[in-house]
Amino acid sequence: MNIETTTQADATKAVVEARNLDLVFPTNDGPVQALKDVNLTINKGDFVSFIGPSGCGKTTFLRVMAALEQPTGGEITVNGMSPDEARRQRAYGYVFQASGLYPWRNIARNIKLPLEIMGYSKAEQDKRVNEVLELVELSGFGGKYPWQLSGGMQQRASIARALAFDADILLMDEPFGALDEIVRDHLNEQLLKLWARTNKTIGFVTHSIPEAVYLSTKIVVMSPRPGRITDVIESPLPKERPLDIRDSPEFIEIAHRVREGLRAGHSDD
Amino acid sequence: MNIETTTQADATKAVVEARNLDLVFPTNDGPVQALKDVNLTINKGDFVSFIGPSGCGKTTFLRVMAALEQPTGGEITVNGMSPDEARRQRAYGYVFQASGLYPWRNIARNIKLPLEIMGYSKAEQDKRVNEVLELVELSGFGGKYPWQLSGGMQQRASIARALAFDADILLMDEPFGALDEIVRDHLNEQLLKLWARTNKTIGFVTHSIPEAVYLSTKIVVMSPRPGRITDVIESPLPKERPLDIRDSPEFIEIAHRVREGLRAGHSDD
Amino acid sequence: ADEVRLQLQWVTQAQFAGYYVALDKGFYGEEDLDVTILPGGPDIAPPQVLAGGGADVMLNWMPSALAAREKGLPVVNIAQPFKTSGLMLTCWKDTGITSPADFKGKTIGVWFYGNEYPFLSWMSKEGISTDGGEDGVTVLKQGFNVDPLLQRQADCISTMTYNEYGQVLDSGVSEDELVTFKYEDQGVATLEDGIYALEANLEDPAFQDKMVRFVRASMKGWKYAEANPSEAADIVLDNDASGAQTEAHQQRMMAEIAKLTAGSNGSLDPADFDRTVSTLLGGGSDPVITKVPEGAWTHSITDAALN
Amino acid sequence: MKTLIAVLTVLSVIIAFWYAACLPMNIKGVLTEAERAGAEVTPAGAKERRDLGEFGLVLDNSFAIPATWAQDRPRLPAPHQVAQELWKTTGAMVLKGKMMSKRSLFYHGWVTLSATLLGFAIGTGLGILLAVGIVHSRVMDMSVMPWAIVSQTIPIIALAPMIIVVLYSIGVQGILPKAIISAYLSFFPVVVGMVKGLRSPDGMQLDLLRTYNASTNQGFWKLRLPASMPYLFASLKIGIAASLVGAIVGELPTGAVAGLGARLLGGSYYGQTVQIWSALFAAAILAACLVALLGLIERSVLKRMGMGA
Amino acid sequence: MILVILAVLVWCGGWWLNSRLANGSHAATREVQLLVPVIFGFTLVMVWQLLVRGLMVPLVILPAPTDIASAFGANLSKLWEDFLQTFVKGALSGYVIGCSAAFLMAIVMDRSDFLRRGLLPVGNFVAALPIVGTAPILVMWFGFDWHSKAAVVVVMVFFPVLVNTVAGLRETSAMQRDLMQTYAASYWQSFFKLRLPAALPFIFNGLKISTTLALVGAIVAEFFGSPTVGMGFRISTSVGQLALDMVWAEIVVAALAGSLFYGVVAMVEKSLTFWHPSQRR
Ligand SMILES: Nc1ncnc2c1ncn2[C@@H]1O[C@H](COP(=O)(O)OP(=O)(O)OP(=O)(O)O)[C@@H](O)[C@H]1O
Ligand SMILES: Nc1ncnc2c1ncn2[C@@H]1O[C@H](COP(=O)(O)OP(=O)(O)OP(=O)(O)O)[C@@H](O)[C@H]1O
Ligand SMILES: Cc1ncc(C[n+]2csc(CCO)c2C)c(N)n1
Ligand SMILES: [Mg+2]
Ligand SMILES: [Mg+2]
Repeated sequence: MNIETTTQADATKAVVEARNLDLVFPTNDGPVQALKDVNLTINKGDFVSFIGPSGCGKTTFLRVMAALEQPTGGEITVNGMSPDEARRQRAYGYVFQASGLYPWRNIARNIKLPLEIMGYSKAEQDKRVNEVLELVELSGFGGKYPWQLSGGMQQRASIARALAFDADILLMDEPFGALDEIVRDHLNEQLLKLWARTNKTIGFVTHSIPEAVYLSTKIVVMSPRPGRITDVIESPLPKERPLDIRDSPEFIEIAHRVREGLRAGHSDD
Repeated sequence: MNIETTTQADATKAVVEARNLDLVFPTNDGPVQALKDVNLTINKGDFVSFIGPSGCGKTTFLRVMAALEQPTGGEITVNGMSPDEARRQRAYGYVFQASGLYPWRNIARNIKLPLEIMGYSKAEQDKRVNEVLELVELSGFGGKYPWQLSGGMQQRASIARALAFDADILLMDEPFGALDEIVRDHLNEQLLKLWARTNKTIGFVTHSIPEAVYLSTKIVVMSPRPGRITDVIESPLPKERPLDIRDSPEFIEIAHRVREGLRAGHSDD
Repeated sequence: ADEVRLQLQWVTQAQFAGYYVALDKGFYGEEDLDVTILPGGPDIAPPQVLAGGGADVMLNWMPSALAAREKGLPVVNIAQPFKTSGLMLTCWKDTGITSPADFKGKTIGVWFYGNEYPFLSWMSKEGISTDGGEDGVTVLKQGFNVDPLLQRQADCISTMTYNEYGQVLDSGVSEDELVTFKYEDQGVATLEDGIYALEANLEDPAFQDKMVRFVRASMKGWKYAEANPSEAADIVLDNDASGAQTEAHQQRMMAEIAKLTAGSNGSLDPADFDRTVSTLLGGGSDPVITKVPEGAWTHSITDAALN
Repeated sequence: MKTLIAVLTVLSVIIAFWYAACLPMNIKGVLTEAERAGAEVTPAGAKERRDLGEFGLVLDNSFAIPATWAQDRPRLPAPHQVAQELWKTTGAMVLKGKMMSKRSLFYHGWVTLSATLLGFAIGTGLGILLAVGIVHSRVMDMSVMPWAIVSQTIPIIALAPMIIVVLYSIGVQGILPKAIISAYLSFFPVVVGMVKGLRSPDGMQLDLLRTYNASTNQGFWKLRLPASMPYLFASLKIGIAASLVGAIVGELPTGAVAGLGARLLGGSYYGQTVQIWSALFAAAILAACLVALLGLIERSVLKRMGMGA
Repeated sequence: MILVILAVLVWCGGWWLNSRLANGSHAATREVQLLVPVIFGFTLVMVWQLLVRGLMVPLVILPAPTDIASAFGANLSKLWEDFLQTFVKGALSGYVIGCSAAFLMAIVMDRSDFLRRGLLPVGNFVAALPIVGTAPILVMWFGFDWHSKAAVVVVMVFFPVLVNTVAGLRETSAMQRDLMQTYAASYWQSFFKLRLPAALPFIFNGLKISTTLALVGAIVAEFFGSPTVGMGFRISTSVGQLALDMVWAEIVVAALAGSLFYGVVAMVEKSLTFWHPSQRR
């Protein structure tokens, strides 16, 4: 692999650099501007949350980062190279908005899927599957098929699938949308721990203001039509975050700022 | 219609009475106990929220009330009769977990569907469609087809559909799940107003603790495997509820009690 | 007028010229008959149509008619306008075949649908097995065209003097490239194109009378066609709804057909019947008829028709 | 546009391949004819050539190549021969004002088409009725469906003559027997598709109607039927093609008097390969037109129903 | 007349029994699900028998089931030979060749958007050709033995399998494909791990349709020339001899073989696509 570039990226610490990014979808009833003039730098080890009303381009931006969508203007580099090169170096773990498990594979084999593709050994595959199943509290469910699990369990399985291999960059699109508050809190904690341990760079889409504030080092507030970034909030919260940090005044202040940003976006409509 | 029974029910004010309700689903890998020994009384004009972890039987209980599911044990009466009789008297408006609009009907005709079935006159149909479209702020979208609307708008349309006819009992299964916080707050306010004005009885499933507390006169906390009621909290909040009531100490206290109840349910697992 | 429906055993062609002429020239009308001619084809078994009540009379080859009789459908030959058989085998000369003995080891196309029995009877007379191999012939169920010969998938195929043989020549083959074996010459000929009706119907005097008039008019048609072959061919062509027939082909067919009907006044010669039956009974294993049929023909109609 | 270019490219490749295929397919016949006409052929004698490879013969006798595309009764007619025959029996007939003459494919096409349409109507009606029954009655579902499958394993061409005779014997004749055979072939896809379609509404959509206390009738008209439309059209397209095959099969045992089937069979009796091929193409074109027509209807119906995204 | 009335009674009785079974408490069990269609079929056969006897339908029009059964019993070895010739040699080999060819073609078309655009309309056009017409041509090309029958079957099954496979290979959701993208999976990796499994329900749709087509095609082709063995040969020659009991015995063989073939493919489908909503209960 391209070790040199990676090292260089590590040095500057800028993992993702977007400059004047535009993305226009051509559709039947005219073009839709999904992203307009987006500028953003994500550094190595950042936990970046994207928040904004439905249809503001959060998913689109995540997809551009993962080279699943081609920007129509501007520039974006990932680890100093184009997103597509980064993709081919298997830099990404992606959790989609819906769980997207393959119904013909049971949970364990769904998690093995990326491992098979990337050529891990059988023994290594089994080891990792067990590890991540434990992480998302699904030990014992490896043999079940997706439709035999509740929606929340499916979500967790798809998170496990993205964590099973060593991707530098984890992109998660509303991963906890279908879960109740308690499970959600628990998984939030787990995710923070994992992030602290592995120093991954994480891009995270959510509709929940407390979740965004609780998790992130950087909160990106977006507004729709055309999708653009209206505010980028650097979180002053420490890396260690017990759940009750959510009652601290800093937390409430950031949450307030995010809510104001969101409300402004809405009144634009 | 059976005016006598209705009057009698009005007198006692008990709209729904569940006694030792059991429900077991027979499945391939053995029976699943979805509801166990559920006792609950819902009075006329109550706003009852159901909250609990995924798979605890919230949907199932709502379905039992609407006679969509047959309990395997215990008793349940609605307006003093069996749920099925109540169904035949068209006592229910039901909002499903997903919007479930018919793709071949535009929004207005989707809302007309129950009105056609119940034999309302053409003029009456049009009048009511306009009323409810206004209520959910979709005026002007009547001619659009479901796939031309965003997910949130579809949800609102399906709520409008349930409000268009005069059902005594409104059952709503996570109606606001797919919406962002700002829109959700707005619809919560609208729903409260409607409820205050019409004195309907409402059963409401949610995953959000603040939402449950903000809306309800009665909060039912459930826990899974087997699904049963662990706590029923009567809300002391007044019927008039501005949004900022959510910062009041009573509110926070109830929310705390709900959270504790939920946590207890989870640790059961 | 009395209604008569006649089921042919093949598509409209000069093989049936007599009937079309009788219709076209009004001979049927003169006899106060309203005749409908129903064309046939490979998928039509005329006896079945008769059994189903779809027709009052049919044309048929005797092997097929006798088989139907044994199967419990009592059909009776009431007239036999065709005296001689037109069936033959046509072989490539360059295969070295000069006599039936040379068939050994060769591939031969045969029509089935009941037409295979004269062939089997012939082969058993010659002592040739029909199961293939060095000492036998390989039998193919031939479709109703001459491609197997032209494509050299078979060394010999079944042809009618009036139809398929002409098609072979039409495709550019000259007569001296071919060797032919007429069933008539081999002594295994069976009666072709007889007129048959159901026994039960014939018990009804009114039906009998109708048949008498029908046979009379038909024979008049046949004799007219023999005398005016070219006009007869044109009449046939006019009656062909499929638009597939060509003038030249029908003209030649009519000329050949005239040779086959020439010797008959319509009345069945019992000697021909006996020869047909003995040929069929000599067919080796699995014969189409197992015993000499009784009452399979009658002269009562022709006697009355031809006084 | 892109599709058009792609189709044209594929077509020209197919046609080029077709012309090329005429060489080995027809060479033996051409050589035999040439030899008869007195030409030098290597090797001489049809019998000698019988077991030789076609490609070798083409190479050794390259003078005969043009003739492989111009034979009277080729094993494989060249594309232009088929096109000429098609024109001769359609366009040219119209120009001569004999559109409905017996030698015009319009006449035969119409004969087949009328039986096809009647059979299709019967088959579709029956199919929909069966599907409605199967969806609403468990007994019908469990007992009829397996036998519907069995019915399709019966070779209809074997039954066709008997069906015709049996119908004959009860006094049904004319276009109807053909239409019944064509209906037999088209009802099955319609049943299968329609059962799938009528069952396509999910539990929630059905439950919604239950909460309204809608009657079975209302459920059918307001939910099941509209939901089944896309499935219905998909199977109608298969069904109409099957109907056409049925009508052609049904023509054979009615004396092959008229219709595209009669043309096919007539061509086959007299070794007129060009006629067979042109009748085949006419049938395929007819089927393609019918399917396209259904596609148009589908588009407009679905659009009016708001499903034409 | 009594027999006709009896037939009506048998029909009503069979229907009544089935209603009881299908709406009864054991309706979901395997036995009942097998029993109900069997009872239905049995009722049908009984009614047929009674009507044929009661109305005295002649043998040459429609034989009674008992006639067919005795013809069946008396000609077992003949029927078996015909079955081998037509089903095993003709239909089965043609089915295997046709389905594999269609499958490979589908992959080629899947890899090239250009070919797919160009070939699908042409394919749909060719699929509309009535095989009755291609059969004489193919017999002319491939000879009288089973090769030409297999060729007819190949032509018949090719397009249903092709069209279904192509549609199936495109059936994956955008998200499922995107997932493969993020793994930078190669074409064949995503083919075997994603698109093929996702396409299986469609492919089996085509394979199931083709089972019935294969047998019918092989039989029909024998009408246009054959050696002196085969189901189509026997049917057409027996019609000529008015041995309708034999014709029906062959039809019974065809129906049995066809249904069995269908059943086997449906069973393979069930075991490979157990995960698909239509197979779950
Ligand atoms: N493939 C596409 N073609 C056309 N328009 C698209 C496409 N994908 C997205 N869009 C449009 O681009 C805009 C941004 O969509 P995007 O999915 O990024 O929103 P989002 O912020 O993820 O919303 P949500 O919270 O609902 O997931 C929307 O207006 C959407 O309609
Ligand atoms: N039709 C069914 N057959 C078998 N089991 C079922 C069925 N419906 C629900 N269940 C089971 O019953 C239990 C309760 O399900 P229910 O849908 O009521 O949960 P819920 O509380 O609504 O969950 P969620 O928050 O995910 O909507 C679950 O364990 C579920 O798996
Ligand atoms: C069903 C049936 N088909 C063909 C023949 C034999 N046959 C009679 S006339 C004729 C046409 C000759 O050009 C042929 C082949 C038959 N007897 N029965
Ligand atoms: Mg999104
Ligand atoms: Mg639920």
